[in-house]
Order: sequence, then structure tokens, then C-alpha cells
Amino acid sequence: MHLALFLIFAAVALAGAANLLLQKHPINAALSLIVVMSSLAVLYLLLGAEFLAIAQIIVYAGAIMVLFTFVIMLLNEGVEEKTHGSRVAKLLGFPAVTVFLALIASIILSSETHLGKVIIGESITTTQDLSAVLFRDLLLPFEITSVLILIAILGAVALARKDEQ
Amino acid sequence: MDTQIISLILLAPLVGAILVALVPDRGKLPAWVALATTVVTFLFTLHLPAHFHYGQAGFQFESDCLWLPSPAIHYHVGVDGLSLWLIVLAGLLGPIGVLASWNSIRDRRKTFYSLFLIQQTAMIGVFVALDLMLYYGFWELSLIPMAILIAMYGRTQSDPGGPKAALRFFLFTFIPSAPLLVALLWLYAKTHTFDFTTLQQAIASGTIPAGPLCWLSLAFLFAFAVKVPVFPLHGWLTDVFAEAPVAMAMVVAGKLGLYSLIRFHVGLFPVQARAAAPWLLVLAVIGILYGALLALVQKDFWRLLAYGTLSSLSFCVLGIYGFTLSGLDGSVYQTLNEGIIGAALFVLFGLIYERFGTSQISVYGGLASKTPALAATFTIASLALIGLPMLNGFVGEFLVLSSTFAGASRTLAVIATAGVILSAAYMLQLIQRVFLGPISDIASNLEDHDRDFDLDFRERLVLWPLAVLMLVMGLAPALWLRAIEPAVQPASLPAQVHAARPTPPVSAQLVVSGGQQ
Amino acid sequence: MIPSSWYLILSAVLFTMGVAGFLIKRSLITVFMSIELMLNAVNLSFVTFAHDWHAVKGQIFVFFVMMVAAAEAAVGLAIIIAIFRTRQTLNVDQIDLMKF
Amino acid sequence: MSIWLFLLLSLVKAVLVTIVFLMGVAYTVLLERKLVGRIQNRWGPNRVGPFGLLQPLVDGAKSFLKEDMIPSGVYKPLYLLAPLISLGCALLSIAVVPFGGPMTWHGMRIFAISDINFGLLFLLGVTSVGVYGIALAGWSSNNKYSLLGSMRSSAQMVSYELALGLSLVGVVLRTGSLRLSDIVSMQTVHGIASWNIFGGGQFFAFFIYLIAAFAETNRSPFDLVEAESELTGGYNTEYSSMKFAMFFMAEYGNMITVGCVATMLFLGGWSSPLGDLIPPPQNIIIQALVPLFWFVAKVFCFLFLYIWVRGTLPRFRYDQLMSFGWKYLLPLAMLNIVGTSLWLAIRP
Amino acid sequence: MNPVPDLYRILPEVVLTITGVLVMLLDAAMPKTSRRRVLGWVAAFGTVAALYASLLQLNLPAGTAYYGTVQTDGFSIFFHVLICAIVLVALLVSLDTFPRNNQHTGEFYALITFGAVGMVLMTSAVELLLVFIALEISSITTYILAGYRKTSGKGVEAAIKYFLLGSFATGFLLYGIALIFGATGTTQITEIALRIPGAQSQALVLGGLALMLVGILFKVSAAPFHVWTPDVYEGSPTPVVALMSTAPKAAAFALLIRVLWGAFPTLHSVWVPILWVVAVLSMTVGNIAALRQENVKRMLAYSSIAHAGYLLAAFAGAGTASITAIAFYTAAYAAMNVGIFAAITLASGYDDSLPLIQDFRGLLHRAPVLAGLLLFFLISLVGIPFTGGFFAKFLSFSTAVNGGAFWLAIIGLLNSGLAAGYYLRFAVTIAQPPVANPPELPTYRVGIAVAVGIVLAAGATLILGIAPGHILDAATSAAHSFPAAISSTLP
Repeated sequence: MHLALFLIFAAVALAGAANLLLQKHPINAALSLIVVMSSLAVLYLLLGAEFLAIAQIIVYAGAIMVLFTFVIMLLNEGVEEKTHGSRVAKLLGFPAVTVFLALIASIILSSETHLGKVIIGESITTTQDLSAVLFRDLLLPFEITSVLILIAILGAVALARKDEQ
Repeated sequence: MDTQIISLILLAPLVGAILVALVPDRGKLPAWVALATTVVTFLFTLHLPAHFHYGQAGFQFESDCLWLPSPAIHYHVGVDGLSLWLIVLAGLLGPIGVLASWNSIRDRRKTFYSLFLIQQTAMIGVFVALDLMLYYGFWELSLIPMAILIAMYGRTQSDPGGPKAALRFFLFTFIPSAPLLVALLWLYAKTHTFDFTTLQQAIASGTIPAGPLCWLSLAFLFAFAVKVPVFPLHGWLTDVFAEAPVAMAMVVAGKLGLYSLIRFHVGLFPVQARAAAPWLLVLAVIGILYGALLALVQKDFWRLLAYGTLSSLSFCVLGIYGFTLSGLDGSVYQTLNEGIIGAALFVLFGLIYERFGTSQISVYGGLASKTPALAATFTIASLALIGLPMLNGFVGEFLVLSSTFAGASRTLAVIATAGVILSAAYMLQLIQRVFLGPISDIASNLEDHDRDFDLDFRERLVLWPLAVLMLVMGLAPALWLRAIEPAVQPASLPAQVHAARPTPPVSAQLVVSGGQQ
Repeated sequence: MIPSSWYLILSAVLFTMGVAGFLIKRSLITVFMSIELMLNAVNLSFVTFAHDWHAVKGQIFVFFVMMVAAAEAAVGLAIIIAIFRTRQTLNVDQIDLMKF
Repeated sequence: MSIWLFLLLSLVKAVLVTIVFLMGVAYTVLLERKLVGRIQNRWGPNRVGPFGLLQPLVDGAKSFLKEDMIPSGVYKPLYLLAPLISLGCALLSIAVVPFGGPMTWHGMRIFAISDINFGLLFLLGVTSVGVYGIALAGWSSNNKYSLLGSMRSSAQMVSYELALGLSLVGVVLRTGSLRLSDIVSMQTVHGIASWNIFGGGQFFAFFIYLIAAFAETNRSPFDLVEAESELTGGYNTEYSSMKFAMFFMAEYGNMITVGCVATMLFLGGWSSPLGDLIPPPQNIIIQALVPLFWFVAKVFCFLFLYIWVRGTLPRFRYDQLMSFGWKYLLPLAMLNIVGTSLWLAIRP
Repeated sequence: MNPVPDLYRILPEVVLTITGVLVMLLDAAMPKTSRRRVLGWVAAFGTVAALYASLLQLNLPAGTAYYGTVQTDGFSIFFHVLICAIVLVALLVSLDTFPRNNQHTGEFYALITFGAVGMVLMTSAVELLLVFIALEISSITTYILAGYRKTSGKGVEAAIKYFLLGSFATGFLLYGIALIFGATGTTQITEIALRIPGAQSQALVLGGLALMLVGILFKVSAAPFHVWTPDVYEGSPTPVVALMSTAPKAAAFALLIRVLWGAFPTLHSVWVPILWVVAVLSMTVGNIAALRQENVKRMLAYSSIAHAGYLLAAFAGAGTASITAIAFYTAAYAAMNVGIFAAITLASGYDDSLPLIQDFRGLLHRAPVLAGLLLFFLISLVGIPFTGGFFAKFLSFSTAVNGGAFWLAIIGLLNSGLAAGYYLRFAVTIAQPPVANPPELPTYRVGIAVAVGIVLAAGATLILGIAPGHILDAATSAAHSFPAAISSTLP
């Protein structure tokens, strides 16, 4: 069952990512990204991270991607154009990317013996577990994040707002 | 007083520079301040020969205090016979430079004089620094005012003239100092000191393997040779001579590079310097001939002067790398001569240029009848350059040539002598074409003006002391040589032999021989 | 029961696809989405490692990455809107006022 | 218990709940028409069946049977997908709602499809995804009114989602759990006195939730998304027949869900207002049905409120809506969190 | 157990945050029509207070706070003071040159102040999570500030390029952190160092190190991760460039030291060669590209890439000497770069009215004091003795030579010879006599703020060159915050 779930959702995630690369229209790309994110949420569940799974949906799918679609709709961005630059990027980029993937994969595979196994339901992290660490050991990062959010708000206002003459 | 005098000499122009920057830019006020500063500085420098213990090797007026503990950099300055007269010369050129720029610098006087004064500090600093890092600091610092002033006051009006010359000058002299710095850093890594004497001993005691030493000496040599310049590294010289303000051009050539060669290349790496000597001798001789020949065919007197300078500086190099006592004496003496004669010629060319607005030799002619004093002074300086006996140029050239003949190589000495003859040719030809010969349009035009085109008071004040100095130095070289000789003596000995092998002092012989001719 | 490395490989592949997207996509928005894909892939790695080590910190890291991603999205999209206002295009190849 | 039995039972529960839920939706529509009619001093539907009770069925049949038109300018994949997302999200959220007492059979709760640890978060998650339905519908319709409507909706829903989520934090703080059944059991003991809205001190939170929920479901007075007078129906202008009906069902489904959430979080869920004062009945059937009754009754009250508001209040202006959400509601929600946590901290 | 209240350990950050919030509140409270210049003063005073708070931390014993997420030691204080000083100068310069009619003045100053929070926190964080957040605060602030000329095509273009490439690099950094976490099970820097020798999978450690390096090297704009730099510098408002070419970079270098010496001292032999290559690449690429630039800010951008290379050369050194050199170089680089951009701001204005090198022709004749300052900073950038630039380069290369990277020093010095070419071209253009119809200079009233700012920068550059003793001592004590560095210095 675990295997089946993993395979299904990994496949969905990969398909979504591939679709993101192949789709010409940004809104389709955005939707495929949502698919990737949602299937990742399921994978998180399999890994025992229930809070994250839901946070993934709420934050990524529910907030960030909504913002993306909103902007796509606002700007009415059309189909991507094929340009010279993209061909160059493909020619140069693919070998580099392949090499990169090969490197990372070999790192992971070489350390496979040291890594554990995932057993479903074996170690479930509850929200309490999370908050025990978050609000004690990692209190400072948590508080500092508020500055980050504040900056983002300020920046969004300063950049996106139309100035009156 | 004796320990602080050098610091005073260094500080005086710097303070002057700040003063110049602060005074209001009204009329000639900055010039006056600068003049006062340079005169004061010159007076300070005179303290040195007055209280110098002649005949004594080693550094005097030393002052040494820690600047930074790690890396250990000291403010360590001192004077020996080698640098003594160079410092005085630098002090002397200060007021002369200011006076020479009196009328020719018309705008941005403040900038000009501050930079000029900073340049003076840097130059004197090079001569007195005994900590290699401090030395390097002054060495680099001396580039900046020069480059900026060349760019600001480029003489030719062709558009990129000044800036181009400034860039050339800077890059030619800055890039070689990169290996020099690496060499210094490497030395420091090995010995943990930048102190000149400590390093000298460390190298002499053989703590550093020969392979790296060879590279180090090459790095030093390269940096200094460009600055002298030694033949094929002279690319910047002509441009700078053609573009730089007179006051700056007369301080730039020769002195710094030659001093550094003797002090740091020969002084720190005697063995390696001897190994490189044959090459340098050949280059020097090529430089003498090449410079003289090119000077002969120049149409522009700045360029003529540049090639002439190349030729006569090569004499100094020839003397240094013969490694005879008299040759080294001669080189140092010739360096001083070059400073004085060069300054005089620069001022002269400068004021001719200022009066007539061109440096094309062909448009001049027959000036002597209109400007007799100018012509006379010019002739004296030219003869000094050529090496006429009784003038200072003779002493230096004679010492160098005779020592080369006796010590290094007869062939080279003979070829170099040909260079002397050529120098006579180009200088005399110049005098003939500018001051004598048919009266040119320029000379004939002079009568239309009421102005007196001969030397005015200020110019006489500059030139005549120089002329007198040429004469005195030609007649009584021992006055100078007695300080120089003990300082260069160690360099003349083979590096392995440290036991002093007494040689009869050259100065004693020379008084006789000089007097006879 | 499956090995953790499967999850990690999936994460690596997704990350690489994100990198590829960053390189080949031609619209600013989709380029930005590729970056989001990369971040998601990293998150998967974090969660897997957190599971491996039974360390909650890994999960919290993901939580923070999400917050940062949200902040970045706000700012990034604001910039994109600003660029659209001045240039009327989002094509990467036409955003080329400055070159070398 | 074998996994197959688990799957089978879950499926049965899901099907049953879905059917009941959809029926509920249909009758909520009727309820609204009736009530609004009464408020406006008219009768509302009363022709089909007794008191018009069969009206929803006929409406449904009509929607099924009408010609399914797809305008030529639309972006088809998303145009078709959008109503599915809307309805799907609406149906999904009911999955975690415990609508009856904590009775179990073979270790499984009977009156909840699934009672998960993070039920409340799940609800929020589903709600947040629900935006896509409307947003994509408007955009893919290729119609300016639709687009405007959907832009409004995404901005509005994202904005109010914040206040909505924050208003629930107080309750979570008090309970210390995100599991919906835990939240409800927390409020069962002393009846109305232990309900979060009163005993829990979440009175303000309830009102913030109420307002945010109205906006979240695009209901009057925040129904700018479909504001007929401005946008001729907004995002669903280009939709007809079954697809239109799906949006319609989604909207009313969301209303019910919101009512369920309010009930669970603030109004004591399935517990009776009198709490444990009345001893539980002996009969197992009655014991099961009484909580169900309370739950449905409370949801009904909430729906009534919904409709009442719609019948009485005028629509907001768009800028008023936004500034109200950001400038008043959000700070209030935050204040509520601060207050609640202070109270919890000081309380012995 | 811990005698120092935790709050003291983050006092500068707290002060800056409060200042930022205060600026925002004042901005909201002020009437719409009133001038908002006073907000800049508030921010500046806040920064001074933060600087003072950092100095107060000198009295604390070195140690961590907030459960080992943040550490105050000589190192963090050095960079705190440095960054606060940079931010102060940048603020002072902006005060007089920021356009009066800009509608986002309050946000501008608040953003700078908040950005400073992230930057200072980057230098004291010892928990990768906090590092990440701080890094993002600093980056996002700079993305926004880069796009502040939002009506100019170049301005927003700079912002989007910076943003996309920066986020891309963040992805790599994160992946690196993830792998390190996977290898060691922790994200606390000192813990990582303890656990790495016993880590079961060294491959993961190495992969993580490499990916993290990519991320951080991007932030310091070292080649080959430098492509964003010239465009961003060209497009951003000049006072902002003064800030972002120095402060975030200083913080990023501090982070690099913190990560490499704090978490990976045992892998010294691995990262030194990598940084060797990157250093050589950076200087060479930077200098060669700078030689052919016509735009002043682009030229300085490439020059800053080259400087990153010189700085990275110091990593080849051994132990504390290396860290000392890096810290000192960072300070000197910051002083001269913030100074030169301040001077350029004054000469060419917030909106770049003199974008090209040629436009500066004759400045020495037209505005001698300003041009003199410009020349001074250029001289320092060249690395002429008696300026901070020289001394920094000297330290960097001497530590490299000491560490055995002899060729690196030679390449570096040859490069600085090459670099002299373009600096001098600019300097010479400034010194050249002016053309007949020179372009209009923007008319900024040189107020007290900008004067103080530029004099601070020039004074720092000079002092770093003439009497670097105290700062060198501070840098040395900063270096002694790393036990691993100390033990590797000892024979």
C-alpha cells in the first residue's frame, strides 16, 4: 500500500513537473505546479509529517499559487514565445542539468546504505511535537521571520503600487 | 634632532600639501605656499650633509618605531652615503619645480601644488625608507600624483594625449610592482621581517634557498628596471616627457629606479645581481646607443630629451653592473648629474615651449641673438650632458667608462664611448638648429613685441644655481664622492668575500685626474 | 516499507527539473515557478531526512522555507507587475536593456 | 480490522454523507428562497409539492436536462475543470466533520467519515484550494465580467482567509488540539456555559469568523464576486445548465460547511446546550441520534442567520470590503489571539 | 547557567527592528504632504544606536543565546559594527539625494533598516535555519531596493534579474543545507562540525558543502556566480548600490567564514582548492570584463567581482591569519566601495544623470573636492599604499603566500595590475580638462548628512591604510572566535 501510494504520487509529481516544463501557457504551468505541490503533500503524509502536508496545501497551493494565478490573470500573460535564447539555453543547459542530476543521484545512491527506511505510520510528528521545538529552540528564527514578512509587505507595496502623479 | 630630521623632511611637504589644499584659490597664493614649503624642506635636507659622519658606512639619522605588530611593519628610516645626496637633490628640485611652474600652471593651482608636494614626500620617502613595506608604500605613492597631473595638464592638445600618457606611465610602472610585492610577501613569509638590514643578513647567511632567491631578484630587477628605464622597458618615457608638466617630468626619470637598483637589487641579492650583470651590461650599452641614435633623428625636442635621457641613464646602469667601486661611484654621481642637468634642460625646454608654443625643432633657429642668456645657459647644460671636462657630466661618465673598460668588458666600454660621441652630436646639433643658424620666423617675430624674451629674474633664480652646481660638481667631485663611496663599497666586493679588502679610494685619484684635464 | 533514498531521488529529480525550467522557460512567471519547484523539491529532502533522523528540526525548516517562499512570492510578483507596467512584456529575452 | 473492511466502511460512510449533504444543499436553496421571500413579504416557491418542497428536485432535473452550452471563446480545459474544483472542494471538506457523538464501531467513528489529527487545518486547506474554482472559471470564460468577478473573488478570499484562520486560533489555543472531535468534546461538559462562544471567551472570535466566513463563501453582503447589478453574474456568467448548477451547489455546500465549522468550534458541536445535566438516554439509538439532532439544529440556525443577513443587508463596495478586511478584521483577530493567550497564560 | 540575559545578545538587532517599525509608524502618522526626510534621520540615529549596542556587546563574554541559535563573539561584533557603519553611511548619503517627491520614502528607510537586521543577524547566527532567514531578509530587502526606480526600465530589470537569480541561488543553498542535515541530523553549525567526522555518508557532506558554497558565493558575487552583479548595479539607484555592494557582501563573507570555519573546519583541504579556483576566476573575469566597460557602475560592478576574488584569495591562508585578513579586507572594501558610490551619487545623482565614464570628464576641474574624493577612493581600489585598499590586498595576499598559495598571490597581483588599467582610465578621465559643453551636474545641495557620510567613508579608508592597528586587532580578535582556526594555526 505504501509502495503503491508512493509510486502513484511520485509519478503524479513528476508528471506535473514535466508538464510545467512543457506547457506553453503560464496558467497551465501554474496548475501543474499545484498538482506537484499537492502530491508532495501526500508524500509528506507518508513520511509522517501531517502538519507540513496541510501547511503545504494551505501555504503553497492555497496562498502562493493563488497569487501566481492572480498575477497571471491580472497581466493576462499569453503563450510563451519561442526565441533564440531558449534554444541556446536548451543546448547549453541540458548537458549541465543532466550532469548535475547525475552527481546528486550518485551522492544519494552512494549513501543509500546509511539511510533509513520509511515505514508508514512509524514516526508521526504531531503538531505538538513541532511546536515544542518551534517555540523553544527555534524561537528566535520564528520571531525574526516576522521581520521578513514585514519586508515582503513593504516591498510589495512599494513596487507594485501605482504612484499618483 | 638627528633622529627626527628625516621625519621632518617627510612631513614638511605633506603639511604643505594640506595647507595648499586649504588656502583659498586666489591668485598665486597656493604657489607661494608651495614655494615656502619646498624651501623649508630644502633647508631641512641640508641638515643631513651638514651633520653627516663622512667615511662611515651604515645608516645615520636612523629612526625606527613599530607601525604594526603583525605583520611586522616598522616606520624605519635612515640615510647613508648612497641616499644622502639624492635626498638633497630631491629637496633642491622642490623649489625649482615650483618656480618652473610659476607661470605655466594657470588653472587648478591648488590641485597642482598639493599633488606636487605629495610627490615630493613620496620621492624622499623612497630614498629614506629602510623597511621594505614602507619603501614599497612610498614607491607606489610616487606614481599617483604624477599620473593625475599628466592627465590634467597634458601638454599637447591632441585629445587623448595627456590621459594616454598618464595611463601608459601608470601601467608601465604599476604592473611590474605586482611581482615586487609578491616577492616582498614571500620574503616576509620566510623571514618574518621587512627590515632591510635584517633581510640583507638573512639572505647573506644563506637561509633562503638559491632557486627562489633567483626569482625574487628577478622580480626586484624587473620593477626597478622599468622605472629607470632600462632598454627595452622604456616605452612610457617619451610620452611622459612630451606630456608631463615640466616640474613633474624632471623628477620622474632615473633617480628612483637607479637608487632602488643599487640599494635593493644589488644590496639584497649580490650573487643574483652578479649573475644578471652580463645581460644588463649588454642592455645598458644597447640603451646608450639606441637612445643616442634616436635622439639624433627626433624632430620634437621633448622626444629628443627623452631619448637622450634614456641614453645617459643607461650609463648609470652600465656603471652599477660592472661591480667596481669606481663604476658604482660613477653611477651614483651620474644619477645626481642626471637630476641636475635634466632639471635644467627641462626648465629650459619648458620656457622655450612656453614662449613659442611648439616643440618642433625645425621651426626654431637663430634664437641666440635675441635671447643670449637663455642660449648660454642652455649651452652649459648641454655641455654638461655631453660630458665636457670640468662639468659634472664628465666625472660620472669618465668613472663609468674607465671602470667598465678596466673591469667589465673592453668591447662594451668602446661601444659606450661611441654613445658619448653621439650624445655630443645630437646636443650640439640641437643647439645649432635652435639658437644658431638662419634666423627663423619665430625669432624674427620677437622684435614685434615689447616683451623681453630672455630669461627673467625668476628663471635666472632657477637656472643659474643649477649651472653653478654643474661646474662645482665637475671641479670638486670629492665633496660628494666621499659620502657616496663608503656606502657603495660593500656592493663592489664579491659577495662571498666579506672581509674588507681595502682598495685605494677612487675619490683621491680623481681629484688629481679631474684636475689635470 | 521503502528506502528513504527513493524519496531523495525523487526530490533530486524534481530539483533538477526546476533548474531545467529556470533555464528553458521564457516567461518571467514560469521561471519564477521553476524556482518554486526547486524549493518544493528541497522541502521533500528535508522531510525525508527529518523522518530518517527522527529530528523535528527538519520539518520546521520546511515550515520556514514555506514562509520565505510566500514572502518571496509577494515581492517577486510585485516586481513582475512593475516590470510589466514599464515594458508590457514578460519575455525573458526582451528584458535586455542591459547587456555585458 | 482489515484494511478492506476499513475501506469499505469508509466508502459507505462517504457515499451516505455525500447524498445527505447534497440533499441538504438542495433544501438550503429552498430554505433561502422561502425565507428571503418571507423577508421581502412574498411567498417564495410554493407550487411544486407541499409548501414547494419538491422544488429543489425539479430545479435539479432542469439543470440536468438543459442543453450544455460551451461558448466558443472559452479556454476549454479550465472552463470544464473549474466547476469540478469548486464542487469537489465543497464536498471534500465535509469529510472531516464529526457530526454526531463519539460512538464507534470496530474502532471506527460512525458519525464522521474521518476524524483526523489535524482536521481543522484540513478544512482550512480545502477552503484555500477552493479559490481556484472561481478564479479559473472567471479567467477561462474569456469575458470581462467573469474575469473581474474572479479577480475580485481571489483577492477577497485570500484576504479574508487570513482573518478566518486567525479567528480560529483562539479556539485551538484553548483546546490544544486541531482534531475537531477534541474541540467539540472540550465543550460538552457544562453545556452552553462551556461552549467556546461563551465559556471559552471566544465571543469576538465568533463574530470575526462569522464575517470572514460570509466573505469566504462570497455571500451577501460580500457577494461582489457575482454582483448581478455590476457584473451580470460575475464568474459564472458564461456557465449554464449542469456546470452552473455545480457552482451553485458548491456555494451552498460551502455555506453548510461553514455552518458546521461554526457549530463545532464555537457552538459546542453535537453537545446539548444543557451539557451533562441531562443524563444520556439508555437506548443506544436515541443516544446516537440526540447529538445528531443538536448538530443539525445548530447548523440550521447558522444557515438561518446566513439567509437573514442576505435578506436585510446591502452589498459592500469593493474597496470598503478590502479595507474592512485588512484594517479592522485582521487586527481584531490578532488582538483576539493575544487576548486569549494572555488569558490562558494568567489563568491558574 | 547562562549569566547573560539572552536579549543582550541580540540587542543591535532589536534596536534596528524597533527603529524600522518606528520609521513605518511615523510614516503613517505624518500628513501626506509633509516631507519625509526626517524619517531618514530617525533611521540613521537608530543605526547609530545599534552600532553602540554592538559595541556594548564587547563587554559580554562570548557565548550563545536562544538555545544555541545566535552567538556573540569578537567575530560577530566586528561585523555588526562594520555593517551598522555601512548602513549609516548609506542612509546619510540617501538623505540628501533621495528624490523628494518619491511616494515610498518611508518604506525606503524602513527597508534599509530592516535589511540591516538581516545582515547583522547573518554574522551572528550559528543555526543554519536562522542563517537562512537572515540571509533572506537581507536579500529580499536588496531585491526591493534594487527596483526602487520602478518607472525606469533598467530599474525594474535590475530588480527582476537580481530576484530571479538570487532565488535560484537560494534554492542551491537550501539543498546544500538539506544534504548537510541529512548527513549529520542537525543544522546547528557547531554541532555539524562535531558530527561531520563521524558522519556515515561523507558523500552527502561533500555534496552539501558544494551546494552551500554555490549559494553563498552567489551572494558575494564571485565568478562564475556573478552574472547578476553588473546589471543590478547599473539599474539600481546609486545610493542603494552603495549599500548593497558592501553591507550584504560583508555579511555574506562573514557567513562564509562562519560556515567554513565553524561547520567544516575538518574539510579545510576540500574547500580551499575550490575557493582557490573561484578566486582566480573572479579576479580574472571581473578585471577583464571591467576593462571594456563604458558605464561607470558596470565597471565598478565588475571591479567588485574582482575584489571578491582578492578576498577569497585570503581563504587560502592558514588559521586565524586568514580570517583576520578576510575580516580586514571586508572592512576596507566596504569603506572604499561605499565611499566611491557615495561620491558617484553626488556626482551623478540618484537617477544616474552621468552614466558613462566619459560623462565624468573634467570633473576635477569642475568640482575639485568631489573629484578629489572620487580619485582617493579609486586610488584605494587600485591598492596604492597608505590607503585601506592597499593594506587589505597586502594582508590577503600575504596570508595566501603564508598558506602556500604562492601562485594565487601572483595571479592576484598581476590582476590588480590589470585592474589599475580601468580604474586609472576613469581617474584620468576625471582629471582631464573638460569638454566645451559638459553634461549638467545634478544640483544637490551638499547637506550635512551627505558630507558626514562621505567623510566617514574617506576617513575610514585612510585610517585603514595609515593606522590599521586597532582594526587589525579587532579583526584578529574576531578570528580568535573560531577554535578550529586557532588550533590549525598552532603548529
